[in-house]
Amino acid sequence: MDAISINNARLRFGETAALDGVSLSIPQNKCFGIVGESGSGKTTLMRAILGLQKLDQGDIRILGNPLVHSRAARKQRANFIQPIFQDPAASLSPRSRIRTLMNEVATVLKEPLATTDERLRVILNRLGLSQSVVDKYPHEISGGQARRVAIARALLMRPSILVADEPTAGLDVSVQGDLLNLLQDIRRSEKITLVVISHNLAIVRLIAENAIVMRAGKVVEGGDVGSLFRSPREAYTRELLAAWPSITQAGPPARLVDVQDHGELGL
Amino acid sequence: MAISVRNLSVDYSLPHGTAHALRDVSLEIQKGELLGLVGESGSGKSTVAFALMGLLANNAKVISGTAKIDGKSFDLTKPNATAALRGRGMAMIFQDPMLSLNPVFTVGTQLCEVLRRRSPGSDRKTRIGMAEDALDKVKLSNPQRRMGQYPHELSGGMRQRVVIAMALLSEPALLIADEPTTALDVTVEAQIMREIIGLRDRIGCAVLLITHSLGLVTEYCDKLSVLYAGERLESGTVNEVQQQPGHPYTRMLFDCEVQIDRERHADASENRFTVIAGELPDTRQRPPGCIFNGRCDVSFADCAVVDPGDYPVGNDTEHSARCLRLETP
Amino acid sequence: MNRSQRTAAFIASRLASVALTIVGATLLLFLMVRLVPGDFTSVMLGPRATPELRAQITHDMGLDRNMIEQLWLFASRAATGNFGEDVVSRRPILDIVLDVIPNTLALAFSALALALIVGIPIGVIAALKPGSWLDSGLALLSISFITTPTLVVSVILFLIFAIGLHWLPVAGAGEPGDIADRLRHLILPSVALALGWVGYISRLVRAALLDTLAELHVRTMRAYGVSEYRIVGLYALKLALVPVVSILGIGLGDLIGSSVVVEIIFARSGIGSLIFNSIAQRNYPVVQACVVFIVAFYIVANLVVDMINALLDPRISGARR
Amino acid sequence: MRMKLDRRTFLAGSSALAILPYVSFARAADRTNPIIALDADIGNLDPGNRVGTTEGNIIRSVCQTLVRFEPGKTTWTNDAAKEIKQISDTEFVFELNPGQMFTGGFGEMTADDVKYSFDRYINGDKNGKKLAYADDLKALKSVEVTGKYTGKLILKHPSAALWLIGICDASGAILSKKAIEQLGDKIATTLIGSGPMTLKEWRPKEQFVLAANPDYKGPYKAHFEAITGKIIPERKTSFLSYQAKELDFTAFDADQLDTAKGLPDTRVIDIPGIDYTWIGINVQRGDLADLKVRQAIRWAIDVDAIIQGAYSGASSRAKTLLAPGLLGNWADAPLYTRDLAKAKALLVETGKTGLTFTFTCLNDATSLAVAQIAQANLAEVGIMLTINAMDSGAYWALGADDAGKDLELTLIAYTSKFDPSFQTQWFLASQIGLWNWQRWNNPEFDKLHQEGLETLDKAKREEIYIKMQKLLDESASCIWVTHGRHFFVDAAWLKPMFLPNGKDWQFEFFDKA
Amino acid sequence: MSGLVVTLKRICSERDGRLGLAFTLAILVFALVGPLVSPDPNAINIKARFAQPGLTHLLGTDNLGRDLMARTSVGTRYALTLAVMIVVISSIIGSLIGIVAGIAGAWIDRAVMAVFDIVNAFPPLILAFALIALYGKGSATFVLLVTVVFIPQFGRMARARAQTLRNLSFIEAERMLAVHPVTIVVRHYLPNVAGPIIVLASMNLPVVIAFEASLSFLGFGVQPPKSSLGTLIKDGFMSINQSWWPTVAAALVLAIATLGATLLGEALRRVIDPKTASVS
Repeated sequence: MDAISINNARLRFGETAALDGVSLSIPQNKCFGIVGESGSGKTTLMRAILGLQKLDQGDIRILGNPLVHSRAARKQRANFIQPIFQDPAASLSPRSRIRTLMNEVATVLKEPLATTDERLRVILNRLGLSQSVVDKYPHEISGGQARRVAIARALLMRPSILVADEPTAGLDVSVQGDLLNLLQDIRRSEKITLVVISHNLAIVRLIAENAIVMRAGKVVEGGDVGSLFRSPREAYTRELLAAWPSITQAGPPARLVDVQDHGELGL
Repeated sequence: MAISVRNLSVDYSLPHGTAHALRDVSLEIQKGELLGLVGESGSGKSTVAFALMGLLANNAKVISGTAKIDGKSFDLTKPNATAALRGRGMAMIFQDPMLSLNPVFTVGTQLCEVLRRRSPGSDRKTRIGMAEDALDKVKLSNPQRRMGQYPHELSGGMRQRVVIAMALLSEPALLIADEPTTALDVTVEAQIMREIIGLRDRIGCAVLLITHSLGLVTEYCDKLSVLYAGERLESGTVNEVQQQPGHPYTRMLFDCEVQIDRERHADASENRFTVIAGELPDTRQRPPGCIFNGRCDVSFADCAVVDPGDYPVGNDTEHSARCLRLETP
Repeated sequence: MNRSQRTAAFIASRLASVALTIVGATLLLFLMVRLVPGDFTSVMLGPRATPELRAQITHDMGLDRNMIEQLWLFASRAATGNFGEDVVSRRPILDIVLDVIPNTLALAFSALALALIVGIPIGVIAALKPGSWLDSGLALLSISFITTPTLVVSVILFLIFAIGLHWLPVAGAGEPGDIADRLRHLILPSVALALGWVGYISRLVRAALLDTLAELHVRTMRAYGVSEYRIVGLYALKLALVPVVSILGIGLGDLIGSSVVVEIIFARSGIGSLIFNSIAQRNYPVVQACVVFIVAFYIVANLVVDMINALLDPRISGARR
Repeated sequence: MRMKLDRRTFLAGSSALAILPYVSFARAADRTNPIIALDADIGNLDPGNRVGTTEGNIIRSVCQTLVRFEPGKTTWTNDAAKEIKQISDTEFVFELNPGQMFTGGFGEMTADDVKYSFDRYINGDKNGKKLAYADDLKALKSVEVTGKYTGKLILKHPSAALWLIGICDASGAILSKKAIEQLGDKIATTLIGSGPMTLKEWRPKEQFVLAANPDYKGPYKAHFEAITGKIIPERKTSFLSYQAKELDFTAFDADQLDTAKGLPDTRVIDIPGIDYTWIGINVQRGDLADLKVRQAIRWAIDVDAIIQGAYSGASSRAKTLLAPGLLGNWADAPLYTRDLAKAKALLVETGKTGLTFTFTCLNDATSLAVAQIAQANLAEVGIMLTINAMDSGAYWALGADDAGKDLELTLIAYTSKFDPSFQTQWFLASQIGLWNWQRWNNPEFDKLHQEGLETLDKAKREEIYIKMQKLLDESASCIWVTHGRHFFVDAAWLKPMFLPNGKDWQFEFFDKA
Repeated sequence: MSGLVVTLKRICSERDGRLGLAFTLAILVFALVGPLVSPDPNAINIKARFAQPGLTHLLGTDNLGRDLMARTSVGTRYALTLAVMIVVISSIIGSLIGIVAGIAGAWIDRAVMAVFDIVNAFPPLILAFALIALYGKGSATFVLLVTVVFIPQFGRMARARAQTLRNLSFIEAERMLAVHPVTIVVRHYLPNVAGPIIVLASMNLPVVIAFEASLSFLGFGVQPPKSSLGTLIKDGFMSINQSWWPTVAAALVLAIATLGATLLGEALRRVIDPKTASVS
């Protein structure tokens, strides 16, 4: 059984097709990458997977269960799949103490508060957070801590699938590694399926087993990252790879003379 | 003719004290040269650009610094010191193309506005012709039509081309590109970088490329300066710096860069990423010693007390770094 | 879609929502009056209520039919402008309303023009030197203008210019047909009505201009050496006018509302004083007709404001794809 | 409909009287035709369906009546009629002057037109609908046409009132049959007459212009070519307009008397009113049904304070229904000067405590002042009063049908006409549920009223009406407040003219001083 | 509570804020303490009508000889009470309706917005006095009906805010946790909508005070013998030739109240919500 399977997902926003017949399956206990430039539909796809966005057409199955937009279904789904938002710090309600946010999990799970507290202690420990963090408001802790708190909250639900949206966007290179290493650790220790959505090819190539490349709501190509990045079949994938600035390609700085140009991307 | 900035220091007054955002930063760019100014967020790299242009925020103050452009010297501590150069000697390309054009005026109007300044005598028709020509040069299709369009009708890449066309029309001696591709997709980024280089080659100006991406710098720049917490830690030609980083920070920065062709484990969860531990120092109260001390992996006792000078690295006279380890005993 | 198609679609969608609002407002107006407690005819006729007259009114107004039919009757009457005959004067209600509308429109529009002509420059001047003594002074002036109720302003102007100095006439709308006289009669009421809006618009222009001046495209203009005068007076001002124009739709409604007070103090005939007197006399059909006109005017004004804004800011029609 | 329905009671608040004495008037008026202020617009120009005094005044100057009030008097002389002869108690013959032409080409006035005009009061309008002022000619049984210019009026019973309040007044206006039939419903907004003046222009809510009628054949030619009437609902505004020389004549409120007296080139006219304002008590309602409670209230309310506080002391206090000068004035009526002890004693007799009543009045300043004084007065004897102030529309609808049962204390102001029967009719039992808000029912009073109507002898009538007022007094259902007073200012060059009630203006007699 | 102290401190840190606070406090003291130290505002004394300001009557007396100082302070208290009630009720109801519209389905949203549009299509003053004329006077009706006029503003603001919040990741995170919708509204929407609503409410306070004054002036506000600033101005004008100070005093109090509330509201806006559009 796949962790997530999507069949012919379609969604239009006015005149634009955000998703144009996307089908894919994400195997369990692996890391799956979704790569694409802005407007490719990758974020819409993520929101559809999370149940935050209804599709016009097509179906999504999470661990074999069809994704239904009822409150009961969402409640059940919360136990399987949790998101890590682009700016995890922003996913903490700004006017609630972190403890309140964590306690909400106990309410949802109908679990005794003590049990949740105990589990939280373990998780905080593992994420390298001090226990005192729970008495603070989100704006009182650092960005790095907030990212971890958000992840801890997701983990408290014991999900088997984590969906991370652009986890490194806006981070400096010196700190992005920290988050990526953390995701890698969780993935291994919790045996979870990790879905990473990113425009950063280099990162996806390293942390994912399988990946797809999206463009204009369609899947351009997909498969095992090794072959996908080594020998892409599609011109677009090749173009993406070629455009990736790389410190190892440093040669004499380019001159205009033979600059090849594709013109602007169309409207 | 070289363009140089000497001893630039800028303070920001903040609610809880004064941040010394830039301290004694000096840069030198030759005509036709592309200098990459690299730094992470909070390093002060954009402040350099705005201090040069005289467009700093109201709470900022230039403490010291002179600029030499086209043989003329400008005292940057004076307000509007470089006002005369804006749109003539200096041009700038901004980070967010979505916001850097006025949404309620057509592209043509805004391009022609630049020409009012650059060639005051010209009539409307000439200006329109020149503007269309510039749009053509930055490879925007159908320039006549573009002139009548509003910014929101264009994609981000196209808008950035419009701003580049503005820079082209103003024929500057120094072009400052402040993170010009950060908001753009990688494929567009490559095109925009080529346009910037094309512009430099056309008018032979010096280019100051401000970016956080080492990839961009190594791929497109001649020279490189590394900025960290308001101080220039290293500078030199791209090749020299990459091959022989003089400062541990530079080296670690290169290490953190995730490369597209890096070797990977078959089990993806085995792949690890490099991190520079620790956090940026507080620039309101600069600690003594090396500014990078505390995050450095090769520091020694003196690093905490001695403020290192700018020492040459290797044999290249242009290559220098501020690290005590380079101090020749 | 190209630009003109988008604009057309924008206008069409606005018209659709306007139609909906008009229908809803009509319904509300109908219910509002119809749900008045007590026997409608005796409340309306008051001392003139004889059984015959009452029966007549009941029939004329369709009160003997069921609610749906009544609503339809009212809506169709409102749509065709046939509001029936006033039971007091036996004149067509439409005539009664049309008689006074030009006066109120002249008042509202002259007040609006005044508010714009004076308010915008004050706002621009204040925004040019934020934090200066000039700015503070203008700010205090503007806020005082805004917070002084129209009725106080009216009376003060009245006392000073009509009574004290004899510069301007005291009452009425002027000699019919004599434009100069009509204008003289218009000055005080429109100044009284406009003053609050002068303050309001200047504050709005200042705030919008400061917001705009902080935007990045202004930085672009500065970086390319465009003079500060052109930036403020042309590039930023056009953008800053968008919120100002948006507010004008509401402003016109407010002006019509405040015209009640002004028209009464300056003894002008107008829709404000008509509606006020009709309410006092419980002449609901006239009240209804007035409100239908006011609402229609208000909605059309807002529509026009939207159109102007779409012209000012191409994003408004373009963004709603 | 006899009440002043459209009196703009609201005060817009606008007056600089404090600074006025120091104001010098720059512009001198050089008008030859007067501009005057009216506080109410024309409502309905059909004489039988007119709304307020404005129309009445216009109608009397534009139309001819058989006989016309003399300038400033309640006596009359012939106008349209060349001669009127009484042939019995209930029969009169008349002969019209020949050649009296209706304006607008509607031809010469004939006896047919007289019959047609009066029949409308008897039979209703073209749809048979009763005219609002039908009762003005109630005593008229029929009109017979005996020739082109001659006819006969046949009365139901002898009536003094018919002439005073009917034939002479606006209700007696002779209209053109042809015009009415042709105009249809437009007669509400178009006035075709043959009188001294014509309604030359009417801009609703703004102004009207009365012009001299060059074709008028009667004895009372208008003195001015034109009189412009500006509609200014608020008295304070019109007074200020007058001071700014924008007007030549206007009524003003008592509290500005001192200012008015100080104005240059101005005459102040001061006419004691004949109207009557009283506090009515519903004799059928709860504790108020107890005569002693009503008497206690009458002793407790300080009418003199009301005159001072609400009427600026400018009006004099009324003791009874009919004003001094009117036929039937009861000069010896008792004056109830406030006596708290008597009031309290009466209340103790009733054994009632904790009485609370509502006091219903219009929401104009004067009424509210009266209400608040009464409230304070009654509080001192332990009666709580709740004030219920209303707009004119809602207020005048209060007495209708069963709604009137809930009224308790009301402040009412009615206008008077020159015949006492007009005043007494509102206190009849038949008016309960209409205009008798006291709901006082006294068969003897009703009988006397009918008697008064049919009696012609002055002395006898005098006796009858005083008797009626005594009955009213015994009922303690009315606390008389004032007969009102009218103040006018007019430019020295202008001489206005009104009937002795100060309300009925005679535009046709306005003249240069 | 510390949040309030911080807010106050920051308001005091700027000149306009201090001025606004001072004016507002002065008015509050006048309204709260004035009635306690002055004579019965409804005591009639015809003999002392139109008394000059003096030691017995600081502001003189009116046409019925009532103490104007007492009436003005009671009137101020009354005007403030009404205005605060109207603002509080309309902001609470408006916020709840707005939040529901902002997060419920498109149809509910459209319906609510259509109703708001319809109410807004009537000029507020005219709508208010038409409603009051039709449905009667009295404080309770007054508050209720004027509330109706002001609800849409708050509703719109709350809706816009809720719509923004709805797409913010912390709300989506709550939804992903399947937290109960009521909990989400109460714990996460409300506190985040409150800021701009409080600002709007404080900016609207002077508007409502002036609104009440206009309605009272037109005769549609408080009923005698109660006084409010509007009726005081009106009554003052009625007898302005006898005494001008009652009008001036009431107008001055009204102007200070609205000016103070406006300055304070703007300062509060700058403190709480620097990005909200300026004057309201």
